[in-house]
Amino acid sequence: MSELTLGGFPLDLLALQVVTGVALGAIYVLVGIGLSLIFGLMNVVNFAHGAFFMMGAYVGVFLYGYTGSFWLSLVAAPLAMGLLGLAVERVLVRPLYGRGIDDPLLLTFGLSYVMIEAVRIAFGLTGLPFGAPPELRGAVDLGIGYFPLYRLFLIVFAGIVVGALWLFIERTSFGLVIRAGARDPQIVQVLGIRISRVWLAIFGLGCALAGLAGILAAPLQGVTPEMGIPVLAEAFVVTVVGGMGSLAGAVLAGLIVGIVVAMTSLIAPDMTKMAIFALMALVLLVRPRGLLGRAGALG
Amino acid sequence: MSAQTTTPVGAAASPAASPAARPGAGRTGRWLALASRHRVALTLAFLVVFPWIAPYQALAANILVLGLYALGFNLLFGYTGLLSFGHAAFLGGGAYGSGIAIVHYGLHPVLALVAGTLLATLIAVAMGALAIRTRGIYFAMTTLALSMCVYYAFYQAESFTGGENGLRGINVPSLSLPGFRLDLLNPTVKYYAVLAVVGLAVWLFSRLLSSPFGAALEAIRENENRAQACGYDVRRMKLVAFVISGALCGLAGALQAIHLSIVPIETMHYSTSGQAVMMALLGGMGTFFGPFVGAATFSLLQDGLTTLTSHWQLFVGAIFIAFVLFLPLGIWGEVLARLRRAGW
Amino acid sequence: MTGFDRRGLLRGGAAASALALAAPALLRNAAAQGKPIRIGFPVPLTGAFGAEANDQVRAAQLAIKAFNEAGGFEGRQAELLVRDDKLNPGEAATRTLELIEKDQVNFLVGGLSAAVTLSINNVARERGVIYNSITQSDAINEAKDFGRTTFHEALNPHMTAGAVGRHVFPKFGKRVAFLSADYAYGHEMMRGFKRAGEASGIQVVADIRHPIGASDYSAFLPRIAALKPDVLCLCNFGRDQVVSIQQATEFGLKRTTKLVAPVLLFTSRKAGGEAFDGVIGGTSYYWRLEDTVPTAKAFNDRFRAAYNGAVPSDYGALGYAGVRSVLEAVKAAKSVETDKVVAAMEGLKADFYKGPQSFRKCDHQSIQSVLVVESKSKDMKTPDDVFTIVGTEGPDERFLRSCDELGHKA
Amino acid sequence: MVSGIPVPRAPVAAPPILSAQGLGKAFGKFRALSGVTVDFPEGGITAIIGPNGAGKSTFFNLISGAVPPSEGRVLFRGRDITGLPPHRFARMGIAKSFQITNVFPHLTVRENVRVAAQARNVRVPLFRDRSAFPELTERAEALLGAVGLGHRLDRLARELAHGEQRALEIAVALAAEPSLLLLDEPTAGMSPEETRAMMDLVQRLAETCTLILVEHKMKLVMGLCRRLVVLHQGQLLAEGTPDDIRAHPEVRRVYLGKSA
Repeated sequence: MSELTLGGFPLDLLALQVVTGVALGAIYVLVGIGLSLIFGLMNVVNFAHGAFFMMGAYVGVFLYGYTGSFWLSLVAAPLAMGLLGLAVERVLVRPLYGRGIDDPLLLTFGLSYVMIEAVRIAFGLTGLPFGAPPELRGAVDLGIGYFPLYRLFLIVFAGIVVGALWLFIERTSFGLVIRAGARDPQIVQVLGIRISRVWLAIFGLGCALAGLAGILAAPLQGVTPEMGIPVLAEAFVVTVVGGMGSLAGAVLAGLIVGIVVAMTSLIAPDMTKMAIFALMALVLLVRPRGLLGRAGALG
Repeated sequence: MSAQTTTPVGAAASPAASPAARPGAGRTGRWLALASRHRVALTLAFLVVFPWIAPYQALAANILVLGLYALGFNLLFGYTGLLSFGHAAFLGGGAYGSGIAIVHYGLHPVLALVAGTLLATLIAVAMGALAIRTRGIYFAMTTLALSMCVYYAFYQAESFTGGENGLRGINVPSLSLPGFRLDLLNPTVKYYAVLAVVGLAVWLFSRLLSSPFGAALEAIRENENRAQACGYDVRRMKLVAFVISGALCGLAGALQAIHLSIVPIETMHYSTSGQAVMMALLGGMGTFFGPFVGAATFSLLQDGLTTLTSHWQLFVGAIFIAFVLFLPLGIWGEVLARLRRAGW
Repeated sequence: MTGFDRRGLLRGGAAASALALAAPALLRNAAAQGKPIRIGFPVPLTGAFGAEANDQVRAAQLAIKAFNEAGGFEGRQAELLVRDDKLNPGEAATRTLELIEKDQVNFLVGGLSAAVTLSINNVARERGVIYNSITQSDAINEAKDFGRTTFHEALNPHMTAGAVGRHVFPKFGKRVAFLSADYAYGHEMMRGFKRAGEASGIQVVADIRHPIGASDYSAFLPRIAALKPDVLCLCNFGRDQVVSIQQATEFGLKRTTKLVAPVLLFTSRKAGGEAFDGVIGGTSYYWRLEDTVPTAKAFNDRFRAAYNGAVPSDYGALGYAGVRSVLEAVKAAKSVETDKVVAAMEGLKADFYKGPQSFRKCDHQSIQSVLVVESKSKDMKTPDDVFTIVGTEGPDERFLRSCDELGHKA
Repeated sequence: MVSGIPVPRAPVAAPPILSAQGLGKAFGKFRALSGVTVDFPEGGITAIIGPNGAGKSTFFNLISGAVPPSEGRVLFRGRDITGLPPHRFARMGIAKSFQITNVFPHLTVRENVRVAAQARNVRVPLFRDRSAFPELTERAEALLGAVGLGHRLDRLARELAHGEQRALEIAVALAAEPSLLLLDEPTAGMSPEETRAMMDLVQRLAETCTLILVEHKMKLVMGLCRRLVVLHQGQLLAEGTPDDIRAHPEVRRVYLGKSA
């Protein structure tokens, strides 16, 4: 342990705490991006996002039980949730286009009930135990202290996913449509693109990301039918703090929220949960559209 | 509506874009006009007989209180067009205010109701002053965040609020008023005592809606920019509506505290705010009687399904989905629309 | 239309309320003889503790069945009215009102979280209905919430944490860290440990509170890991316990530190899996008690027979005992009247399923043994064989908080 | 101030009711309007014209208080009103009609105007009935009669035809009893008959209050208005009487030259 301290805490510990925060943030980022994309582009408040997260985790854990391959689960969970997302958009959400913002909100709220209960019926009330796969177990010495290998993997993997997503949005023609849509939805119309297809794809992509975040979070806490409920609230905070529809905003906000949680846990643990909401209130009052939000998408 | 061509879900991000926000849609026939004129009397008439229809009186009283909660919420959501996710802070503020007044200060229950309403009003003034600067979904999120800050503040103030364990001991076995005494352990008497207060609130609410202020709120809901261009100080009026809405929800909370004799910390959680949204939408937002229909449906549905199956949430969820898809005006909104079409 | 005016409405209302006032009295008269003895049973069938609650219901039904098969009481059969409190105190209060006002139950048993049990107790106490709580929290035993109709069948955090502490500290070391859920129940468990630790002279190296319901503990763990304590007491419950143990394992704490929990639930262990290996905790009941206690064997066998060979969980056993205590008291009192049953419960000396137990007079806390168990995932006889009983602390009033401490005047 | 182009200044008889002084607006890097200084005389109609993208709507939004300027000031009867909230504009007697139809869609036609008339009464009592103010309803009905909607009182605003909605919007604007009425392309999207009816209405309105209107179709306003203000590429190109403008060489080049 080093001799240096800050506010009574050794610097090593503070540094380790930041790494912890980034690992926490990695999950927030992945959940937040999906919610933010759906929100920013479609103006749909997806209250079932937490349920997609939870179901993704269950699908992954279930498959792991059969195949024993975490990597396969890592592919299958987002794929399954993406497909489910496509179906949900096509069948349930699409009829609501042109109605108020509260209709999809209520619908996805109802959907989250159905999804959670379906999982309870299929997998029981208690939840399933799940730990990190053998190849990612153990702790690594970072020089400032030991840190679980799995959480390091989480940071790297989330970084790769975000990078791939960024390339997809910045470098592909579909990404161009997304960017245009986030800035001004009418432009997309002018470009002569079937906007309904874009929305379908966005909803699927968002749900797939939620599912991916779910299976990535499973080794940290096991899985239960209720695991998505607190995540939904946190994802909302990330979305709002970052600015709806902004990829960079979600990444920035996810990391900020993660680090804020880690730091308050160290300094004033009883304020940890309040800190998230206080942060959100503060950001909204200073920058009503979030840190990187733009005027435009929402009236 | 040009909403279809911009974002899928109304670019206005306000309930005005939704067809449900149309209390006055269609021309009103003679009977509906008459009913509308006597809406307070008709609402109260229903509530007077309600405990004889409800499965049990405690649930009836719950529905009464939740109806008032949804009514207060509806002033902001249905009539002003502001979607708040922070109304639990007012319900909880009213509940804790009256509960603390009784448990810690031994106040008379009637004074405790006033204290609870006042506390909720104060919270509404503070939250409103901050939140009213934002619009649309950001307003919803700001109110949510602020209400959660209130939640944690009450959570931490354990010596006053009981923290996680909730506030207990709000026992009001009887109510002495000048001239008579009510036995509140008798569920029927308790129901009608609560109804007396709710009735008063419903009457005030109706007066408010018919006032020029009510007209101005509707104008703001319909078209905020136009209302502003007409000379309405929209921000101030929104704030006033926010505070009145908070006060009504606070009164509901104060009644709930006395009815249940406890205040759970969950009262202030944002899921309770979500409940207000659900009840208002189920019943029919922007309709006078809708909140009570919504509260009754919400509670009866849960109560009934719970006794049938432990997987009641599956059915509640599915029913919500069906409502959104097929009954977007809410139950009461749909009833009114049909009667209107039939020329009533 | 003006004919149908306010006056008419008022008259109707008055008539209606007169009828309503008379109705409960009429019902009560009819209810007196030959009607079943009704026990209201509010438990969280849905919500995070649904599995535990379902087990409670199954075990409680067993107690009812046994009572009825033995002829009931003066020809009156017992009946269990199960209600889902959804782990929500408001719902619990409403359901309790329903059970008392509409269903006219004679007794109440149930509750799982501290807030819910306090809520049920508050409603029942005001209406003079006996309530036998089966939660792990004993907040209702404190003078502020206690009523003469309040009983607590389960262990309390002070007893379990104390028993575990007395077992663990001498064995594993004196440098102790605490990670506690920041609410009354968590604080109480921590006090139980600390008091037990005073005797062994423990040194508290960290005392960290986490918010209840936290889904991640990683932010608390590096600090604890850096201190390398001998023992880490996790003063939390249910899901919090599962996740914090899993993540403490992930952060490698087990290499240097013994993990200890005041209450180690059968269901939590099953949900937590291997991560629980080596964790020591307390419990009121574990089915392997049948190896040494005959009444436990009898109870398990009845349970197995009724439910396809399943064994009862700790919570299930409490559901059984809670109902059984009330019904035994009815038999002893030869009455269902509240006062007589209260007196009978106070005098009850029983061995239902785990050895002797009785209620303390001042606060109606059940005095019974505490088991200290260690979690395992190897050498299991059956998939349900998840613990080893490493110690037992017999029923002794010394291990309870004193009546004085709880605010009861002698 | 005005970037180098000589502007022929017509003599202004009365003191101006509204003055723009060096008004400009930038959206990020894009300057939609810069350095526009112009006075609007009391009475009659002044039209703001210019080709597409000239900055007419931006200018309209700045002088009507809908959008705060990035630079410059707006004076109403000599008083600086720059940056005041929109409702203060209305209370001072400045009413406006938007380019996009902007009424209260789910209120009846009568209620649309009644609620606008009510806004003049700054205090809005909380617990008195609307019916306690019959004069507001009378005024609403009179105004609706004047704009030709007397037969539509109980319809919902959204059920009206496009032209009728524009007329309703003008009645809503007039309900505030303005001394200055700002109209943004009042005939946009109208059929020839609707356009004619609207221009008749505009002419009648000019007898009671000062009108400033933005118009894309120059021919429509030439015969109608007393003065014209021409914007081009975000700057003031010319101002003066219709004759002055017709004779202005720059205007002929950039505007008439193209459209004629």
